[in-house]
Amino acid sequence: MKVEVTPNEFNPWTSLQVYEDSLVAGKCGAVATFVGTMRDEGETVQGMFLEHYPGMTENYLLSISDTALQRWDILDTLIIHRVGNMLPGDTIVLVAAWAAHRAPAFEACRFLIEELKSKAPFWKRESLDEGERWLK
Amino acid sequence: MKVEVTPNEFNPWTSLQVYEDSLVAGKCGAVATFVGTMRDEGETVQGMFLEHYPGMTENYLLSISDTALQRWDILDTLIIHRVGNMLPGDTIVLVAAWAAHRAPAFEACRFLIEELKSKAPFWKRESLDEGERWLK
Amino acid sequence: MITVKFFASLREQVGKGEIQLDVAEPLSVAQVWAQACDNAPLPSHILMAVNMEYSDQNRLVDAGDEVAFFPPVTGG
Amino acid sequence: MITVKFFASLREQVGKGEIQLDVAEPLSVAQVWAQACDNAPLPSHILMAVNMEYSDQNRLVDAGDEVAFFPPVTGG
Repeated sequence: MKVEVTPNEFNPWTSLQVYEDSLVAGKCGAVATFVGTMRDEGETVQGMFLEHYPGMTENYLLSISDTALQRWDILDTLIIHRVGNMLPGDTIVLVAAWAAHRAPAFEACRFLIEELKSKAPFWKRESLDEGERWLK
Repeated sequence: MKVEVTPNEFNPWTSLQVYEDSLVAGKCGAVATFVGTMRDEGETVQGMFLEHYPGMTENYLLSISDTALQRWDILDTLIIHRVGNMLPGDTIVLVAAWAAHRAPAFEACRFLIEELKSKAPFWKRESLDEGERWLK
Repeated sequence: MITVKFFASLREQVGKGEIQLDVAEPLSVAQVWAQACDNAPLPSHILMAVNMEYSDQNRLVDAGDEVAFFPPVTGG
Repeated sequence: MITVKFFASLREQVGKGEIQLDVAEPLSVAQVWAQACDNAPLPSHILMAVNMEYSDQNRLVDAGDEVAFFPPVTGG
């Protein structure tokens, strides 16, 4: 299980490859993943700043990972979330759940992203032509 | 939209990277993926052979991709399925759905793998110490 | 001619992968099975396709059509 | 001392990111807000955490605790 909050740009597929290389090959028959990307809204949004609550954010992501591992028959989880300044097209979040079978992998992956979206302390501020705006 | 049935070993994360490179960056805010891998059952199962129905298999995968694109607000889909001889740890299937938002991405991805598993013409035969066995 | 295909464990059971049937008039898929398999009963769990689309055993086929019989699928 | 933190748009609204409050006895989270924000009313949509775990405004905190106030989250 791993949780990472990073100010660095990351490639979700490379991150999945690297994390899988650390797992015992052949144990997991199924992995469900979700990747969230900053959409390009055209000219109006030039970039985004993602603020978090250092300490609490990581704790919260670890606690939902623990909950997922207890609630579903899954073997491992990975969450990576970007913070700081980013540009349209950049990956914001990666969530993955490994399991022997597909149903718990899907359900745990969906649970993680829904909990993350609704309660993990992250806040987005968009940079617009006319200034900056916190998302609601 | 792409469907591929291949006798060649493939890396799902590299395949996702390659396919995403062909999409317009920043259009999709969300991608849900599922990867199925041949589990290592220990000594008993040495390998597996995956038979398909050339023509019908591809048609079926294209038709469920079309259905997903009509039924959900998604932008693109990718299905890659291995056939022929493979070894424990090898990737069997990759399914992905891109969307602006996460709910349709998850639902379409789950739909694709459930339809594939229940109706796409593929048959697995395991190679055991004592010979070969078709899965049921 | 109707092309008849068998896949996977069914191919091994019937001992043939593909045969051609000469037909004088349209046949149901069940009749195709009977002609192709020496009137053996059609196993209840077997799936059928006509021209690469799922079908039932009552569908009529004619010269030029492709009929396939196969066991429940196990891909993914 | 109680550490009080504010995040995102709320940090900009209250004009401070982090302050220390001297306390003689345990306070509720609501009282911490009042002391930290010159008795301004606590906005109804604001979320609260004590020692990095979600809390409600009635929870008692004391010296050494960390209290945070922030707007609804928008990550992912």
